[in-house]
Amino acid sequence: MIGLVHYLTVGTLLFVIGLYGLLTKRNIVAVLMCIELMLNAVNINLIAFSRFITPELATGQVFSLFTITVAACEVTVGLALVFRVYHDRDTVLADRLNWLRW
Amino acid sequence: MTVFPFLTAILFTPIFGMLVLACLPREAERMIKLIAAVTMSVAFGLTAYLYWAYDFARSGLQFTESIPWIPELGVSYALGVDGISLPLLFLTMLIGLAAVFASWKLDKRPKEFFMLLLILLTGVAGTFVTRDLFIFLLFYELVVIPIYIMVIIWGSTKRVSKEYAGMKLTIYLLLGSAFMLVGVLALYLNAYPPGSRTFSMEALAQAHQLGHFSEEFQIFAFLLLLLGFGSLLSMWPFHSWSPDGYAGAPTAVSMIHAGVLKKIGGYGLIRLGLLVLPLGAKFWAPVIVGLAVVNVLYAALVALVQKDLKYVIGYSSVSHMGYVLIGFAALNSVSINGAIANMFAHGVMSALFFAMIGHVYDKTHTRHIPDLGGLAHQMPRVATGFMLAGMASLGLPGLIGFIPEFTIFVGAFRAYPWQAILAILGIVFTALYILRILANVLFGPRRPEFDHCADARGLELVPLVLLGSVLVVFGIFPQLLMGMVNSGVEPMLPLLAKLHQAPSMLGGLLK
Amino acid sequence: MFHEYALQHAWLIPLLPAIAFVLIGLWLRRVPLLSAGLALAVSIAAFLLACGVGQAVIAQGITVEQPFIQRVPWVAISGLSLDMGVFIDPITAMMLVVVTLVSLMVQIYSLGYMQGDPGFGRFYAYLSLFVAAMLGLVISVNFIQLFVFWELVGLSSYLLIGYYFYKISAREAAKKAFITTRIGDFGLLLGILFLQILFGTLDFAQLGLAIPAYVQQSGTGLLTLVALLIFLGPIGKSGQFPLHVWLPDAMEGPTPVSALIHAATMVVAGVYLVARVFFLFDLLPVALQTVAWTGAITAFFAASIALTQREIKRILAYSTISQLGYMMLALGVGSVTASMFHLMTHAFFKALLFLAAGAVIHALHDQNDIFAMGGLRHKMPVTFAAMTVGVLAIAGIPPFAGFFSKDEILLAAAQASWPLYLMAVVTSGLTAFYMARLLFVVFFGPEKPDNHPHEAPLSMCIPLGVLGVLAIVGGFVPYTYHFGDWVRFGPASHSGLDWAIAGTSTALALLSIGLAWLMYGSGRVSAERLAWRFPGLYRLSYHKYYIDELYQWLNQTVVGGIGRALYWLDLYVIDGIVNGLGKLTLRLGDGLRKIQTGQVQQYGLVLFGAILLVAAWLVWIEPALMGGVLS
Amino acid sequence: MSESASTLAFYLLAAITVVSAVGVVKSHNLVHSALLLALCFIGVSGLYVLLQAEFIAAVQLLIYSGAVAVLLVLGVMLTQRSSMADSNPANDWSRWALLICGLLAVVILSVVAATPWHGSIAAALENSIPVVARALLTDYMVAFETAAVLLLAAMVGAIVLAKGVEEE
Repeated sequence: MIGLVHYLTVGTLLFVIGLYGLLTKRNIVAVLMCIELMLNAVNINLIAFSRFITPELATGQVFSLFTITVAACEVTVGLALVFRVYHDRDTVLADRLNWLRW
Repeated sequence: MTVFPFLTAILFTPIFGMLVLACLPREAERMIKLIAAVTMSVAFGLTAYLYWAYDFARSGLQFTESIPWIPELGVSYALGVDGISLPLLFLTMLIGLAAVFASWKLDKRPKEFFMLLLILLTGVAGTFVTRDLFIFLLFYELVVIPIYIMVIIWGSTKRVSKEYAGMKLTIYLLLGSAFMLVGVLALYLNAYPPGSRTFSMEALAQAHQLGHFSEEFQIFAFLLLLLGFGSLLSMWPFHSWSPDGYAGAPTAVSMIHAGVLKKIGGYGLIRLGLLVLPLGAKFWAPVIVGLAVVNVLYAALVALVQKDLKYVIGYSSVSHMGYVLIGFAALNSVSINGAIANMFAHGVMSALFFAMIGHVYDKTHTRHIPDLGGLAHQMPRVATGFMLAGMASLGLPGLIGFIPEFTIFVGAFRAYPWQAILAILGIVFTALYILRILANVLFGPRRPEFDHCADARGLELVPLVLLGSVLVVFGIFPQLLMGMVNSGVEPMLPLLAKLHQAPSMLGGLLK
Repeated sequence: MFHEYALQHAWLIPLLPAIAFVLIGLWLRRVPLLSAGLALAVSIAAFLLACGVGQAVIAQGITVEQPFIQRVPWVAISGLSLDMGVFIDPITAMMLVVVTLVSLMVQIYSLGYMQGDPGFGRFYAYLSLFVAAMLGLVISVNFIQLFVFWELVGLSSYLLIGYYFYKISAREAAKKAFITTRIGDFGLLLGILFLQILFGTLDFAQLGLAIPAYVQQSGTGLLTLVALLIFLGPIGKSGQFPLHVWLPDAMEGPTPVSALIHAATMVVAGVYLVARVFFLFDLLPVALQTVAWTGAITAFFAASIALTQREIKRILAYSTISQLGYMMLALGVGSVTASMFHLMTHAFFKALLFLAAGAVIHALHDQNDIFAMGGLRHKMPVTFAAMTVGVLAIAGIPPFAGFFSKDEILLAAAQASWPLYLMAVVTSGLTAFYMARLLFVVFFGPEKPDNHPHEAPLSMCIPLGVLGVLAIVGGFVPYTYHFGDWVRFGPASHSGLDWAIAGTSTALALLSIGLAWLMYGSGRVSAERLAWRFPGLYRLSYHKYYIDELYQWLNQTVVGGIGRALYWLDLYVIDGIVNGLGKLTLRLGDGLRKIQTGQVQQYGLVLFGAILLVAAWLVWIEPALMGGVLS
Repeated sequence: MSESASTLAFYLLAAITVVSAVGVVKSHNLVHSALLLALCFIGVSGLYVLLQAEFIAAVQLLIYSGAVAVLLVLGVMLTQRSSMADSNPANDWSRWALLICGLLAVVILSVVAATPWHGSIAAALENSIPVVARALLTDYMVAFETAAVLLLAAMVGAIVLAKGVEEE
């Protein structure tokens, strides 16, 4: 029987993979992708909780809707920033964007 | 019966003036200066009235006001003055007024300067009139920021850059206040159980009688306060900010800083150190006396070899603070009377000194003693001011400095004869360096290069007349000051008597 | 009755000149005539009041045992109260008269001497301040009042020595005077503090009662120390060895000032102080011995310097020091009468000498070297006469004033100890010699062709005349009217003249004058050859025993050196620590900022590492700990 | 759907999701990453279906697989000039990141495993859409409207950013 724990496991794995990518990818577009992965992991958790803990309320689904909205905004603005940075600095590699150092 | 809230009025007059200044266009320089002068005159007038109206016979706090502010923490907006704080408040306003006129010729961003000056004065005055420790700290911190800005922008760079001087001054003050803050919090937390905690100074002063402060705690907490107030008072070896700071600061700031700000240290030591933590004071007193003697002699000798006028006066003020410390640490009524009176006396004379140096520097663009000389030819009035301040500084009878010093000596001699003798030796060295600068700056052959330098005239004379007349009047009639101070010290008499007999568990260091 | 009024209002005597000082100093100093007029008017008033007080003392039978005292509280705080007041006994009365008289004379004299000086008004302001302070000192009722006016006297002396403030030498002399006397004041202040602590009062009358009781109870040990400390004050102020160095330099001031302050009045303040508190010294033999020996050594030592000096005012200055030594000697051997008597006569003849010297200097346009003068007796007969009277008086030739007073001192010394007497007698011979040298060199011999001397104006001659008369009769008249019955300590002594002592000193003085005539008047004995014979002694004397150089060295090298060393300490050790702490903070920050790589992902790595640690703590370690505690 | 079928479907979809996610991170070609991301999103939406949240699954397909993935591909195209072969490099601290992520997974999973979940035994709603709709338009009204504003702001912001402000 597939239960809550299974879904949470999938969510965890997805989150951790996304995190790994977030920390290691040099290309900002790839970093954005990894953020999407992590957001999805969260959504899985939300919906799984909604299904198995409070199936009659569907609050988790509402929240995941909001998450998706925010994710959409984030990717839009994020990509716009990437274009901007690319336009100004001629690079999309995160480790080149280090002018905030000492 | 509701009485007119004089202290609040005094406290908020400069703030009000500052707000008015804020609304003026920056081009209206004359108007700005005029408003600053009027503001300070009103504040000074109110203070002078208070000084006059204070009832010596009914000693203790008068003109009190109290409004609860943060009851949960035991903070209230409580004001009141007694014979200790009123002279210092008077001094603040006196020097403030003089400082406004001493800055009359200032042409670099006068609007900001006078606004900051008024804030500074509010802060200083606030520390003296409040009866609540929390408000005390609040006002104290209010002082630090304007000073920093004023030194950095309007200061002058000589041996050290003005930025360095400003930083040193500010960081020292903040460091001192950090120690102080810890001490104050320790007092607050230990004085009363949760729920009845209060920042009220009177209540805190009761706590040791109720046995809420153990002797060890008092010793520890007093050390914290001593570090804080001591560095504010330029106690050796925490004095090195003082000469550099004064040298870098503009005239008005030097006047206020040397004149009154330093005195917050002495005031705090008495108000908090002695009244709240008497056993701590008794424990540390021998150490303070030792350091104070070093203060007196060391600073006087160093002043002897200085080349910059402001450094001489800077070190001289360090030296004079040594007398204040000795008077405090001798812990008897006579010496404490002297210590408080000496704070007042030193405030007036050092402010006058700095005002005169400021004038000389404005005209001649130098403070280097070997470059100066014979100024009595071109500036007889300034020379008179120098003479008055110098003579008061070396304790000439008939000027304000003598009686306070004498009282300190009488008190200190009783408690610490040997240290007192060393300190009295300081009067010889004081005479040496004071006469040296008087001779080298004022007297000697006429120097044609200073012929274009005008003497003080018109409004520039205000600081000289104001401070000079106080120097003389309070010197000839010292009871004007001593009576006031004594009425503030009198309530301490039982405490001092008890302290004298108190069996001290650890016995007092070095004794 | 005027004398009753004067007695009750004796406080007016110092107050009037003080008011004059304020008025002149603040407003009138630009109007020379008005300044001088006010100062003179006030001086006359003060003199009249002082005479009234003197009259009252005689009329009302005020004696040293029963002084007239007024007190008003000045400072009163818990544990300490200080009074101001008036203390009048015959000594005070005598001092009041002498001071007001001499100052009046000097002020009249200054009308001529200072004429045309740009600082005329300022000069009279200072003079008034000085007179006020000196008179305040004289009527002091207690130590604190005495100290207050003592210091104010010092201030006015400082101002007047530095009157020609544009002269480097004047400003340095003024500084030196102030600081040297300050060293003495340090001792005086300590002594006063001791008295305050021991007796709780500084009032002369009360101390006079308390001290004998204390001595009976606790012995003299501590009090001797106190007395010696107090004596430090007079050593400084009255130019006693070794703090005499300021007095010759003080001649940089205008000559009337030298006459008034540094000869006749202020410098005797120290003598007056010891006399005033003689109730203390009298009980302490060691202190008295010290006073006597200090006085004798000073007298001899200063006279030996005066022998070789060339500047007219310096010679007079050293003679002043020497005479002050005499007064101290008299006090030390226990004779207040002799000391005060000599103080009075000395005031007359020394003021006379200085004013005459001033007339000479004035006539020769600030020429100071006596060997550049000569033959002035024809052109300046009045001055010559005055100077001669003065010289004869100071030399102790009867019947001039100095003879009587000096004789009393010699007598008292002879009764006390023979070495002191011997020193005093030798000194009196030396005094006669160098004063005669001065007289002969300046007024006899050939006229110098470069000099165009002229007799002094009337305003300068009147004081010379008045003081000349006083220098003649000032000794004889008081002597016949039993000065010693009034001015004394303890029972009056009617010793009368001791003809052996008087004869010896007179003979010695005449001999010395004769020798001086041989050397400087007729030139039969060459002074140069004598100097050449004893080069060491001559140089020692001419260079004033190198004491100035010693002090210079002490001040410049020792005190200045310590100051410089401490400043070094301040800059590099104390400030070094402060700046070091600042630098340490900067370095630390410099190191720590390297952590800011600008790599966002690295920050993220650290962030999640931290989250991991926190999470691991919460999940595993904390439950384990809690469990451990619970189980 | 039968028990075993749904189990099988779960494992299949979970495998697709996780493997394609690993692919997103590991691929050296950014375009491949983007495509694998789309695949991952599809897997996730399948999981939503299994969780009986059909509406969310549809939204997921539309927004993520449709809009976001395409947008990202567009982003890749616009910013990648040279060859795609090595367009998705990793940086120098992958090993540390791996360690931390691994340990984090262990921590989270252990918590998940150790927590006693008090799951509801109630069946899922037949049709969750009305419930979601009602919640959105009543309880979460403000948040919903705010989300709308956020979207608008993001749109404006994205346009401004991408277009660039004229320097005066």
